[in-house]
Amino acid sequence: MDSDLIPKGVQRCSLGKFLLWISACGFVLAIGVYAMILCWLKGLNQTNMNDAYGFALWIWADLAIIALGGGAFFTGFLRYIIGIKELKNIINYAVLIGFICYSSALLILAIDIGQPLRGWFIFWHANVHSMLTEVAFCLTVYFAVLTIEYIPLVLENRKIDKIPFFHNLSHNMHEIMAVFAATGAFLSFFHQGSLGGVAGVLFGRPFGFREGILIWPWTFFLFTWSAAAVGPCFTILITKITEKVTRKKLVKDNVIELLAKISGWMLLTYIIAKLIDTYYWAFHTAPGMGLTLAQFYTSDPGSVYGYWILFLEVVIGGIVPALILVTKFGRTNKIALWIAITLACIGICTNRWVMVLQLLAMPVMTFQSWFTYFPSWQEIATTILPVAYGAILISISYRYLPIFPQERELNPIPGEEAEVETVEKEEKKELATGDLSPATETAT
Amino acid sequence: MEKGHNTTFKRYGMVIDLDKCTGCGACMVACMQENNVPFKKDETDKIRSITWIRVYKLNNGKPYPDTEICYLPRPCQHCSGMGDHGHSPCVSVCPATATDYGMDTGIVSQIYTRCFGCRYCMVACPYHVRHFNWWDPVWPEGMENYLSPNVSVRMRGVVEKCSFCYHRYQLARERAFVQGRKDIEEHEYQTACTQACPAKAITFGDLINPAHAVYELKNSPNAFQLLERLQTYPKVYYLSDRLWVRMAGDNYLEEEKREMAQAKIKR
Amino acid sequence: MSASEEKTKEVSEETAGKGADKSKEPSNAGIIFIFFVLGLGVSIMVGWILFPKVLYSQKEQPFDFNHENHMLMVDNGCQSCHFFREDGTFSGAPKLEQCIDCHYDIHGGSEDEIIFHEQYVANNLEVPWLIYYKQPNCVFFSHAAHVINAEMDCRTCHGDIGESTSLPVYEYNRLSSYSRNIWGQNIAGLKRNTWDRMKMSDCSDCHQRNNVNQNSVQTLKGPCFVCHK
Amino acid sequence: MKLSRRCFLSFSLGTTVGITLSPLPWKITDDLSIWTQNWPWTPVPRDGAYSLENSACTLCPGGCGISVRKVDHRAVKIDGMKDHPVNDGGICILGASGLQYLYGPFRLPSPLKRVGERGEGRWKNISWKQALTEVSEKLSEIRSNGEPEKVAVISGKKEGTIACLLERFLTVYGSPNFMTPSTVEDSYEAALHLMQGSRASVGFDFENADFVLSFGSGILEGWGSPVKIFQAIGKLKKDGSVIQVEPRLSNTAAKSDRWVPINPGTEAAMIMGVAHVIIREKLYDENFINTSTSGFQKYQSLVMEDYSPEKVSVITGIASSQIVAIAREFAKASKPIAICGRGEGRIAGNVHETMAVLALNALKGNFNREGGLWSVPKPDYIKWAEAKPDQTALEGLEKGRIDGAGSKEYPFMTSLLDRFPKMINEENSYGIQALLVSNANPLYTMPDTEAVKKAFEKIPYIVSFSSFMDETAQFSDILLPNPIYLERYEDVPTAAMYKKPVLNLTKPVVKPLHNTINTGDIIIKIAKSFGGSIADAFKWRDYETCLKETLGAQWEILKKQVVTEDKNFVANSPALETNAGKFQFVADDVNKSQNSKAGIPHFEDLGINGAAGNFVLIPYDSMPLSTGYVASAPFMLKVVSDKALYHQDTVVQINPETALILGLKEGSYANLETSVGSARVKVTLYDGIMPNVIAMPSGLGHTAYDDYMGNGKGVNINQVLGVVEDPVTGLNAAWGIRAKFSKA
Amino acid sequence: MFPFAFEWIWDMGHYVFHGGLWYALSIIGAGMTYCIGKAAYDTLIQEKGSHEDEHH
Repeated sequence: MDSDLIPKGVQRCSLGKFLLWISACGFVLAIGVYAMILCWLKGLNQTNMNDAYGFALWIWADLAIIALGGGAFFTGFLRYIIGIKELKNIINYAVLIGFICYSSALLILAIDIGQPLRGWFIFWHANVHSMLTEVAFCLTVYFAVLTIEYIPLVLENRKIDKIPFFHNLSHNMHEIMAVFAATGAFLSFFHQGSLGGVAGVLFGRPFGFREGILIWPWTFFLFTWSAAAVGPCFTILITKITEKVTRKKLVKDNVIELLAKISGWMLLTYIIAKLIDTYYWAFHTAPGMGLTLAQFYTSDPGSVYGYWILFLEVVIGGIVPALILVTKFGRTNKIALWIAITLACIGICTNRWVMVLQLLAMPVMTFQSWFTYFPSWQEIATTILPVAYGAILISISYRYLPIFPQERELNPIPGEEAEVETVEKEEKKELATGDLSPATETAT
Repeated sequence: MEKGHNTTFKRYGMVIDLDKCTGCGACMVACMQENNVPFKKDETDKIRSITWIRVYKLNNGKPYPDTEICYLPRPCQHCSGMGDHGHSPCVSVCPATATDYGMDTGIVSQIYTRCFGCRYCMVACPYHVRHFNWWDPVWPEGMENYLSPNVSVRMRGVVEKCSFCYHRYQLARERAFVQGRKDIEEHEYQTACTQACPAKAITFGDLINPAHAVYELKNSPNAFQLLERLQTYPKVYYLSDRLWVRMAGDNYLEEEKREMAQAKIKR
Repeated sequence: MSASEEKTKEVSEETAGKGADKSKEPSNAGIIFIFFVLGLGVSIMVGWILFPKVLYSQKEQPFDFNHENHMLMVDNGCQSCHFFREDGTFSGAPKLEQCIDCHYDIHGGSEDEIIFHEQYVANNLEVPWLIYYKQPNCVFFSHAAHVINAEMDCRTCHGDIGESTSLPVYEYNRLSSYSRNIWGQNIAGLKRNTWDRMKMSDCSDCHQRNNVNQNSVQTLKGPCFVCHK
Repeated sequence: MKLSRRCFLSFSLGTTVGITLSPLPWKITDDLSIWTQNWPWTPVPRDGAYSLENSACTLCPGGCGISVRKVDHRAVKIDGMKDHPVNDGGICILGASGLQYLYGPFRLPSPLKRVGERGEGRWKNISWKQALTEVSEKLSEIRSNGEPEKVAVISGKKEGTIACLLERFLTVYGSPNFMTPSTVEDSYEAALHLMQGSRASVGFDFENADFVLSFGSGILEGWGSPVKIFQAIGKLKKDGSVIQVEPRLSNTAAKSDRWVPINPGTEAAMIMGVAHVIIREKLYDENFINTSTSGFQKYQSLVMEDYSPEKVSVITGIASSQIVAIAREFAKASKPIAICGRGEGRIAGNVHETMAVLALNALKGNFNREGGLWSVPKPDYIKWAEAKPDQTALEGLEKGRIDGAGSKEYPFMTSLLDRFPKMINEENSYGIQALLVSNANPLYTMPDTEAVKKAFEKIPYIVSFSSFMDETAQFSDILLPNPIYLERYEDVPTAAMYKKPVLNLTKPVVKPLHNTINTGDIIIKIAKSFGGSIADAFKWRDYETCLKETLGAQWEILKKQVVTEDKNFVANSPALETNAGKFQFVADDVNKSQNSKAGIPHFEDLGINGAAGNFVLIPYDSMPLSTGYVASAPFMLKVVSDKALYHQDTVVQINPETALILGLKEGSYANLETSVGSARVKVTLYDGIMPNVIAMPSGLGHTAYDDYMGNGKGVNINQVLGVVEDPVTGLNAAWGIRAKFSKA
Repeated sequence: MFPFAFEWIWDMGHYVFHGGLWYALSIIGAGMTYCIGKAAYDTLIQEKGSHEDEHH
């Protein structure tokens, strides 16, 4: 029925099956939207946040999905600025994932504020000293960039592409995409960092506070670095999941392995920096405030945060995946790769969790004890909302847009040789123009 | 800091004598009445209960019968931030400039109509002086009649905190203007909690004006501030002749605690 | 979209691609441009003319009042009726009690005075005047600081209401419920007189010009608490 | 078709550009945010002219002056009155919450008549005329049946014109049953009577004392006039010292220089032990003992025989060395004061303990002098012409009081309200037909709530003068609401435990909000409706006239300055009034039938209710929880710790050791069972309490008022506390109760 | 965000921060204007599908 919209030369499931899947996701989405509307109409009393937990689940989700969505900017950076051509086969998907992550993050922020109708004050009445201002500005502008990067993909839909204006627009945007991508990378470096700065500048909160240079605490750089490191892992993870779901190979192994290799080295360097940071913080910064590492990671009443979470974050979610990814075996072995990228994502989520929730759980005044908090269903529903939304957007995009350039080649449809032929022809043309060279094993 | 003393520049602050404070809560109620603080049917969930000044119960951590307790009232500390530049933990983080620090009074303001409820300031404040209006403020029928016009009622979704009863400063100044004066006297501007305290444990005034009572009091060897090691430079000082109470004011490493105890013995 | 429509569209696109209808293009562009201008015109009319009419609502004062007339009869100018109390606060619009001081009986016999007597004096009701320059609840405005300490003229903020013979229409914003005198007479935010608008920027501009307590750490201007409560 | 679509698109684009260039989107965005700044459902307080009006607070017997800040006709704040002799500008948490009582929705708007079953809460608005007629008719019916003694009054106030009007009405009506809730002041009064022969209240000059030895008194928990005491203790902390002897680390204990934990209920033994050391070491004021006292020998021999530090140590659990040290410190001080009376003094206590404390003070001769203990004469400004009861009334009065006060058993007592429920429930008394309740809420405040309720069920007609829908009002038949203190005139002659007589006048600072009539006016009106001797005793036109005439020249002064105080007041020498003309260590006006030691201060284990249970439950008082006639205001409940009330649960304090044995953790639920009642409570672990003792907050568990005022919040401690009668005074001497306590 | 907002100060913080912001915004704005403008131009004026073949 919708075959006219589906890209040529690829196979998609039946529309009925597709709609069933979409409505399943839609149901989850609807619950989230209902919870979101409740929060807007009745206020934040719908959550279980409190005066001690001014930030909670949402802000963690926000930080986490932005970190995971970091794949878009870093892959874009590698593809357009550094010029690693193989990555063109995954950049579309990275952009789509980034778009989903960032739009979700903005939505969550819009729910999270107590006065959504005054939300624009953050732009209009900006306080440049606030990390949150920087976050808001860069986030919004970078989201605009991601939208710009995503638009040509949409325009490449078989139907839309036939409209000359859109066809031309898409073409023009492709032409100067490097400029947008560069701007995006610039913005992204800053807002990933400023998200780290959010916790790092809190000199009243020893758990989050970090020394640094000028106005930037170390967490500023660590956040950027970690997002760049783990973002591609998340892109790979989602690609792998998509492959599992569609039961097709969508991206060639060499592309994945290349990205995994870069990610691995990034992760390794990050984790070394993180260890140094932790050491300096634990043995220099904190003692100056009269605190020890043991007080941060304690089994005191009310605290669920023992050393285990540090171990989870740094060793299991950092060192282990880094070591797997830097070895060729780790990258090429399917199971090892799966483990590594999953652990890396868990590691970064743990890091963001710690910087938001453990930070707030820890009492600073000596006569207070650890604060506890458990999110309400409205918070959980609105946090799952982006997952459902992401699944829907990915599904629609995958079905109707040429997201994976290598899909046709990797999944030839028997009996449709003509189609394959054109694919080959196009690829030849690309080779000839030197514009978009296909990925080959030798390129690495 | 001292050079700043003249008729226009002030550093309003408080000295609270913890040995006098009985933990009766009159300051809290006087504050709530003065500042139109709302209340709900159930206020026992203390981390969702708005009180601009809160009285904490401290104990020395020793078992029966060596237990000691002490009450510590905690208004907004009106931090001046590192180097007295006014960049208190909360002021610098507010993305919409809804909280501000006036160099003329040293008071940290909170503007409810500007605040859009991101709560970053609450996260930044280690003293938990900031409260969020999780609910619409609702008064039982008839009770809205006692609301004071001097302080605006806060709407749902914004952060509020102690203002050192700034409106009293404004009203005192108006009176002074009408009487042809440019400046106000110490007794003309006192916070509601100071005025109410039945034990007279709270002293309020200009910390850099030698004529004000707080000037001397804050220099007492028994004076301390909350979390001063974080370099927040709070303007609320506490007095106690008990070492454990003074030590409860900040985080200390074990060896630092030992040193302090030894220093006390020597003294 | 029906299948047949799509087919025709595809066909037309194909033909367009071949450049068969090239000659049509300029005229098409012209019509399209006209539609653009049309849309632009309509929306600008709506935004600049219709919208302010809808946004502002008008309210009648309880009855008319002649400031000029009253000014002639009092000795102390504006302060005869709008005075400072001993505690420094400003009395604002006079209370019934004050008015009766002179109007214990009907003097002039004007229609408005009769309304005043019959509806308010007789029933001991306060006159519910609509205050043009009433600042919203979040603002602390000190008349003492401006009129006494800074020796400002009433006109600076209130214009020549003191010389008026009748009360202007009270307009208020339906959404924000602010008086139009606060919000600004001109929809574009243009300002001819100092009293045309009393928004925050107007206060802060004057404070900046006169260097009033420019001691905020955040803005290097007036600290927020100077005007906000 | 294609063209029209393009045109439409172009038109839309033009519109978008045009709208963007017009003020519309920008102003709507801005105005919407301004709308959020002025939400119509967020109240905006009206401005107006500010004024301050001084008056007196009547929410507790403290006798403080207040300054009410007003904006036009609205009251917006209550502060302490500057330069008032009692509170000097300070205010307590209850006084500061005053406006919530004024403007609260739990006020009674007009006279109400019960429609449904008692306590069901269905009411009918009636006119004042009808209300007064109904009450008058009911009362005259009882009187015409020849049973005037079957009408009783419970008045929260003992003194002042309202109390006197009520008592006067009863007298001419023919009932002796004017009852007032008893407090530790009654015990002191009894002890002063026994040992000094005076009819006086006790006052303490904490301000000038240099040492306070307190046996469980919650001097910082609402004892006496709180603001006065807070200020005095603050000063005393600098220049003297305070020692607190009690089983729990209360606020008073925390603020004192030393907390001495003691086995609950054995304070009297400790007092005697301290006396023992002082006498043994001859540290007492010999001159005073020799010249101004009698019976010292007998007292001395009892003390020396029974109360050596070693013996006392066994009883109290306090090390004998500590007893000796405390005694020496007390004796060494130049102006030491010893006090007793647990908590805020809600429960009168054992008179022998009070006597022991007076005797201990006598050892240092610290009476009626600066920094000492004063006997303050009862106010004497009410000098009305004597009421002349008629024959019916005289017959009624002869029947004697139902509570036994003034009888052979309790000869010098004037009111024993705590015995009242028992007397009615036991059914060997003559019973009560009608009960008038003014300024009191016995159904909440009296121990053993169940028994009180049972007694009230037996009273066919209950009238409440309360301003609020409290527990007693809820259980009444007709409600005649009094305006609250901010709306009415009334004399306030008390300042609890203050050393000098003061007289305050509370006056209307706002116009009455509801259709209320001053109780004084109601009594005068009802009395007039009777005619005859009853009407003759109430010749005043109305209450205000009565008050004006009563106060005479003071009226104008009080109206202007709220308070008058005899600055030069000096109390009589303690010995003046007794037969011997001296302070008597051994009292003679005591019914000695039961006990040979009855007249001598001593420690006596009266036992506490309940045989069962290994634990001792003690109540504890705190400033934010009002235990008296008015419930805690919403503001006060907001201040209450979550370690006392958590959501709907009362939280009791237990020692971590006790918790360990019972397998309880912080926040676990437990069942508490006494001989009187049971309750499900939460526990909190507190190191400041003796093992095996459970401390429960009082002032919670209201079942009336509204949700904001604590309806249904926690357990009323009176549901689990019982009454123990003091053998000499008949007052309630219970200080706790045995309890079974287990994990729920 | 704009120099006429109350909070605006002409200081280093604003130069750096808003400099970066407006720089990014103008690149995006200019880029998009170029793309849309060129696409419109290409569609309306130039021959259609002239670069149909260049594109993949």
